[in-house]
Amino acid sequence: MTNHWNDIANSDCVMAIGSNPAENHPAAFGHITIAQDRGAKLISIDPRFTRTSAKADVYAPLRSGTDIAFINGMIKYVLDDIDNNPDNYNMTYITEYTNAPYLVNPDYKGPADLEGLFSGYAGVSNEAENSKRKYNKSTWQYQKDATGVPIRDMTLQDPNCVFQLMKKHVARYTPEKVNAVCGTPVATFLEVCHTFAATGQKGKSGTILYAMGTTQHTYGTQNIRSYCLLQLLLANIGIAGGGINAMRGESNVQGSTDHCLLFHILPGYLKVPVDADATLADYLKRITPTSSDPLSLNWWKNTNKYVVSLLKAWYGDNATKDNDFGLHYLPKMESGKDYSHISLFEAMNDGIIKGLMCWGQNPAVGGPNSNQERAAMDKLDWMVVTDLWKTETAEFWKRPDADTANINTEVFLLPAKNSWEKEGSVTNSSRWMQWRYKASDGPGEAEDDLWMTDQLAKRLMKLYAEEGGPSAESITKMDWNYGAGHPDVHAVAKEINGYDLTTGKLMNSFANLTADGSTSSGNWLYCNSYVEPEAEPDAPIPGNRSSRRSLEDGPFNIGLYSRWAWCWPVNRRIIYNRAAVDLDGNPWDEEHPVVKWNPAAGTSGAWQGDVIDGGGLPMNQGGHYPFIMKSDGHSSLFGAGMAEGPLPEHYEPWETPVDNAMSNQTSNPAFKIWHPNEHGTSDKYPIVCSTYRVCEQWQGGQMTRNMPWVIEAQPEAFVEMSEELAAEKNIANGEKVIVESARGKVNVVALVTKRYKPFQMNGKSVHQVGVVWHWGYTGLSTGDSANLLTPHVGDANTMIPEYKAFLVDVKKV
Amino acid sequence: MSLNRRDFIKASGATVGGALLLGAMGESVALASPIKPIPLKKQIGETTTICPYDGSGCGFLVAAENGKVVNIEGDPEHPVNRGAACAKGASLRQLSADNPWRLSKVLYRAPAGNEWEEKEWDWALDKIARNIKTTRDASFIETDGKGNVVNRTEAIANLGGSALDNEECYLICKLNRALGVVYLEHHARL
Amino acid sequence: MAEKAILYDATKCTACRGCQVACKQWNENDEFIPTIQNGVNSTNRGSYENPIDLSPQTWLKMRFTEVEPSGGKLRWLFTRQACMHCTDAGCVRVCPNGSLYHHELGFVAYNKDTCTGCGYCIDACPFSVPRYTRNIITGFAKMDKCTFCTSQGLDRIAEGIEPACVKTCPPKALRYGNRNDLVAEAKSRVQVLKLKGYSGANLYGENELGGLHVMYILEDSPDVYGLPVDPQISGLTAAWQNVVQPVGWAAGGLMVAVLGLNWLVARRAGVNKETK
Amino acid sequence: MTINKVEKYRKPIRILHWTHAFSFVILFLTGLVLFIPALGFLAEDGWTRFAHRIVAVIFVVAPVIYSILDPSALVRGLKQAFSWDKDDLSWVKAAPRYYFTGNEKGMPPQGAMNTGQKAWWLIVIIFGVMFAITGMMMWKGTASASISQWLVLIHDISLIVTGTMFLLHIYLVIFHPKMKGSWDAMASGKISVEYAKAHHGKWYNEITKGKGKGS
Repeated sequence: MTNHWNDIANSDCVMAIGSNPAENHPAAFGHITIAQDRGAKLISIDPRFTRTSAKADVYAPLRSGTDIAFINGMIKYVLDDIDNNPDNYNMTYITEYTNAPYLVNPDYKGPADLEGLFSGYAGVSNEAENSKRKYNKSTWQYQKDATGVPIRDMTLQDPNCVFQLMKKHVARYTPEKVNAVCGTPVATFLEVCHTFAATGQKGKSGTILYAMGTTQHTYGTQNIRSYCLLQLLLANIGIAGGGINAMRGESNVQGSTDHCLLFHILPGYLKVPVDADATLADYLKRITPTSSDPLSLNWWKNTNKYVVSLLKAWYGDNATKDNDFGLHYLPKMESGKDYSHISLFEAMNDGIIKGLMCWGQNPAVGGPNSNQERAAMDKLDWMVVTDLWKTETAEFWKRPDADTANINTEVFLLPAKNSWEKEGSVTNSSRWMQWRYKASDGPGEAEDDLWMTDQLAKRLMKLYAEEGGPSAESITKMDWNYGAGHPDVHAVAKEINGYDLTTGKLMNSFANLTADGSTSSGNWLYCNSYVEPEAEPDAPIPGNRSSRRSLEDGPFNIGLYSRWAWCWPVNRRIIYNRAAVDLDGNPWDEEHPVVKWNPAAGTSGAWQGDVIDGGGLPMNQGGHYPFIMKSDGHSSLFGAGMAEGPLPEHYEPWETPVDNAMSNQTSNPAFKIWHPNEHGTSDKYPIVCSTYRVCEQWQGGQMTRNMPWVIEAQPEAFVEMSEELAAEKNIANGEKVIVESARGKVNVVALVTKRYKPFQMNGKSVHQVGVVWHWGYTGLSTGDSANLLTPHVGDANTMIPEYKAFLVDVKKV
Repeated sequence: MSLNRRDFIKASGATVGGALLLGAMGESVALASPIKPIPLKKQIGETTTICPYDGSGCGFLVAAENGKVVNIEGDPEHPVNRGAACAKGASLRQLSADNPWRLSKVLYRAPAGNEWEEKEWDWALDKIARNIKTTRDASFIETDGKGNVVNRTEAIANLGGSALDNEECYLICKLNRALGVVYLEHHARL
Repeated sequence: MAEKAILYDATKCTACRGCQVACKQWNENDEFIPTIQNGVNSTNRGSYENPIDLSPQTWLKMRFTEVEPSGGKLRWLFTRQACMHCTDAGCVRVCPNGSLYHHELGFVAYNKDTCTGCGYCIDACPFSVPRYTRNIITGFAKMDKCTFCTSQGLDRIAEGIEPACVKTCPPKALRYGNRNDLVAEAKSRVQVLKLKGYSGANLYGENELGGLHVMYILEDSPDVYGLPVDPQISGLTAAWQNVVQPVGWAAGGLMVAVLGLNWLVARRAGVNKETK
Repeated sequence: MTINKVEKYRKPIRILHWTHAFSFVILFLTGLVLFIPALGFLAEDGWTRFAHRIVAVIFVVAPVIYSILDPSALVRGLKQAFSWDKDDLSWVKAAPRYYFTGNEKGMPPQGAMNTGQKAWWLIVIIFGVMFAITGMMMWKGTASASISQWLVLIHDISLIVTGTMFLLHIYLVIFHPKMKGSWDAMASGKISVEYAKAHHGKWYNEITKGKGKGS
């Protein structure tokens, strides 16, 4: 989230797309209700009429996987409206804060010219060979002056400027095309445009709330980018009540991501070393962005400080300048190789992976194409699962079709403690790090995962010290001292924050981290969270800012709650807040100012309000550009870093019942296809299917399917379908049906509802159904998981699997 | 605390009943027998916590007696939820140690085994550490084909965990990277 | 004391069912559900609405209704189904021993320990709320329904805390407070809704059955939500208290009087004892 | 003393009577606790309801068994209950004076049952059946709310009628000086010849005409 939960109440228009906050973030939905009480409009865009839609002022149906067409249509509406009513928009924001005026290489060509492709594609349209499914991005670069600074046309008139390129790009997305792609009625689409575009005015704010409905596509990252583009054109990033807000689905998916339990990054979003990084210098050179523009702060230029401080936290005194601070103790991944979830299970299936450790995750239900993922586990030598329950993953050898006697995997199922049976912190969607305490005992011999990790580390360190082994020092040289008995969670939290190694004091800010080995920080983003007691004496745990409980509304009374818990980075509650003010530092929205330059404060003026992004002076006084995490300081309407194109272009999902109405390029030209043979076609599987969750159950269900109260509320897996489809298939509400895809089939209850309607797309009618995916074969309530149906294909940039749009057929049992 | 509800009402009921027999026979409307207020038999809660479900980060209050959870409800001071709780949040008490389906013992499934066996922690942790070492050492790549020092193993994978605390995630990351694990993934990818 | 009430704003409710579960949590309706071979004895009937009905273990449940007038917009309406805490309460009228009674704050409180299990309240409720489980042979039974969180030892009201359902409601669709204040607040909310285009918006329960202590703000006629438009105490319910019992007393009393008179008269008249 | 007695009720019918009477008393009292609010506390925990059910079974089953064992008695009894003639009307007219003052003027001779007894017998049959039917339906508990309320109402009306008449019945046999003999009839089965002549003239004539002695 760029903003935070409470801030939604400040919004004038809330657009929920690819998300269903009333059902999946129900308690936080209260802030939307407050906004609505203030007169804000709620827009719900969803293939299915949800509980969020039931509360929305405007509901627009769209076929699963067509967000880009929809949003590009909205962007076209906004750009057309800017031509006619520029006063209704914040043109200063667009020209000064985004890369709209940047000139792009004149050789750049877009889908309007190249039938759905961008310039530089290695293959041809609908290329099948994975090695050719990628772009040479050289034509996507900016034109730069002699000093290396990008050239800008502040009038936005140059045909090669991003603004004009974007205009040309989206011109094809007329309301009629939107209808042809998305199935959204034209009038409804225009109502959405008109309602949300009204937030483009100075002083008005609109927020986009998204979740997995956005990301879990072969072009999920581009979906998000399309939202960003819209929000930047409406000047909604950085302001109160604005932003684009990813609503996280798990209590600590934000924190676990910040600490980077992901193959490609190290804690604090530092890119992992690869084989070619022979030295620390090589590594840093590769991963540190540069900028020649003196007005761009380019915050990531500090990468070296964060990397060295991380290595000091991990290897302590064993990390020295001479050994590149222990960089080579760490694994280096093969350049260009993907080690993400899908690849991981493919490698397991191929017998490469022999051992799996699984901490509270349940891929046997939650993984895509889970029949295959379950079968891959058969090939493991050993598996360790820590959980509260006997999950499907831990009992994969008991699954209905398992050949148990021939599965030679050793399985260790370790009983874990739940969140209030131990102490530690979690980070919510708002980036708030909040401390939790031990409140009760766990069952029997259950232990917390911190203890288990500590025990394993201690035993492994001992084994390697005694017996040696390849790169044994990677393990034995670790700085691992959290106490002899139960590890001290506060010691870990402090290590994450980091120390000034000269004084031994806790660091107060990542701004003071150094690259010379004199500071440590396990995660630079969390530096400032756990400080010396005298720096935060009033917190319930002095020094531990995540334990704070002050209910002061915060500066300007916009509900920042700056002294409630702690928020990364450096307690900044709304990121990119430099964009919330004009060039003089005055807020666009006087009613809800986030920050404000007060020339009278201090000796030469000072910022007031939220923790200012990057400090310095207002831009008119020579201050830097507002988007400090971007190397050029401007927010990107045009994103050359993307795999499938610098501007979002509509492609159909891998499996689609229709041709792409925008071009001949059917699907995303840049994502990897693992199993072409598992591709379902519309002659056999004519119905679009999506998977999702409901309020009463949770994720893979391992938690809630052992909880009688919620099982009672939502007892069985179901497939929702329209009355029209049910009539066609002669299916009665409440009866069991089979939903089948090219990968598998599920047996679930038919829930026939008015809330699904066949999509009417330019005369063609397409049915969509939806299956909840919470169920599996263990626990108190069992049933088929919808992920038996989902394919092993992922987003071209992040490899997030496609869970939301694929093809099925529905049959009576 | 140990005031028993039924005993209490039996005692008071007898008194009320006696009075009725003696004096109330002629009255046309029954005397109500309202329950006598007694102190709450469970605390609302004193330990704050954060909901383990979605990323809203709602606050809750856990009340426990002798280490046993008796009540969990929303933390009225928490700015995100102001005491509120959805169906899952409201059901948190069933996630406590009292839930008979919670795991309370280390379980082990031997190769080709049909059932779980209960084991001791020490035995399991030693065996897991040994398994990790065996697999790691057998698969470890110190230098790749081009002579680069890479120090990785592709034979061990690690999944999880968005359900864990930050400190746990951090240590799991630290340990795995020290082991040379590159197949390091979790829920955020899904 | 000022009467208290709950105000339920159906137009704000998202049917997350926090209230449905919080009610069970607080009131300890937490028997683990019996299982059939490790599966739960509860099925999806093609609706989000579960469990099927109120029960002694379920005092509050959400009702889901899909409404789509031809040519009009689809709406998904949510309603709370639980005791309405009537002022003129059928259950209180028929309860043989005052186990159901009006709390001094107006709502219908319940003393489960004194419940005889007769089930009269179940038949007398115009909203079909009370439920009991009954041993079919012995007839042993205890009724259950929402107690406004005033059950013995679990009395939130006495502690000055709002009922569990109200506290847990994320969009604050449930409010607890002085009934008069809530009525005023609800009326202004109804006006707001009318301005927003919900011409049928109305406050349900202000005057129904002498005034309910659970009032609903609805965007449409109550019957669309499955609520009785003009709930009434049935003639039979009224008759039990107002006719049958007095007639019974009268008949019995009259007979005793006549017999007493006969005894006196017969003695005075010196009616001979029958010779044997 | 015994010489001048005739047998009014045989042993089986006396057993039936007392079984039925005791069960009625218990049903009456256990039912009353729900009817009289002030007694309601006695019903707590449902023991009275349990007792009511057990005794209700006896109350219903006893006459059924009797009827099965001696169907002719059932026919005879029903015939008796529904045979009304002019004498009954005369009895009703004369009875108040008789019961208040002892003046026998206008009292017609009576059969095995006098008109009052016959009326009581009729009430017992009609409302006994009503009790049984409504009681069983309530026990089953599957009727809809409104039907169920009707059942309670009918059960209650039956209670009022039978309860009131039961008071009269008890009074007459225990307290009324003229009727003491009827106690003997049900207690020992025999009544004096004088009592028989005076109270059941028709019957006495019938039984003496045929066999000379009661059967």
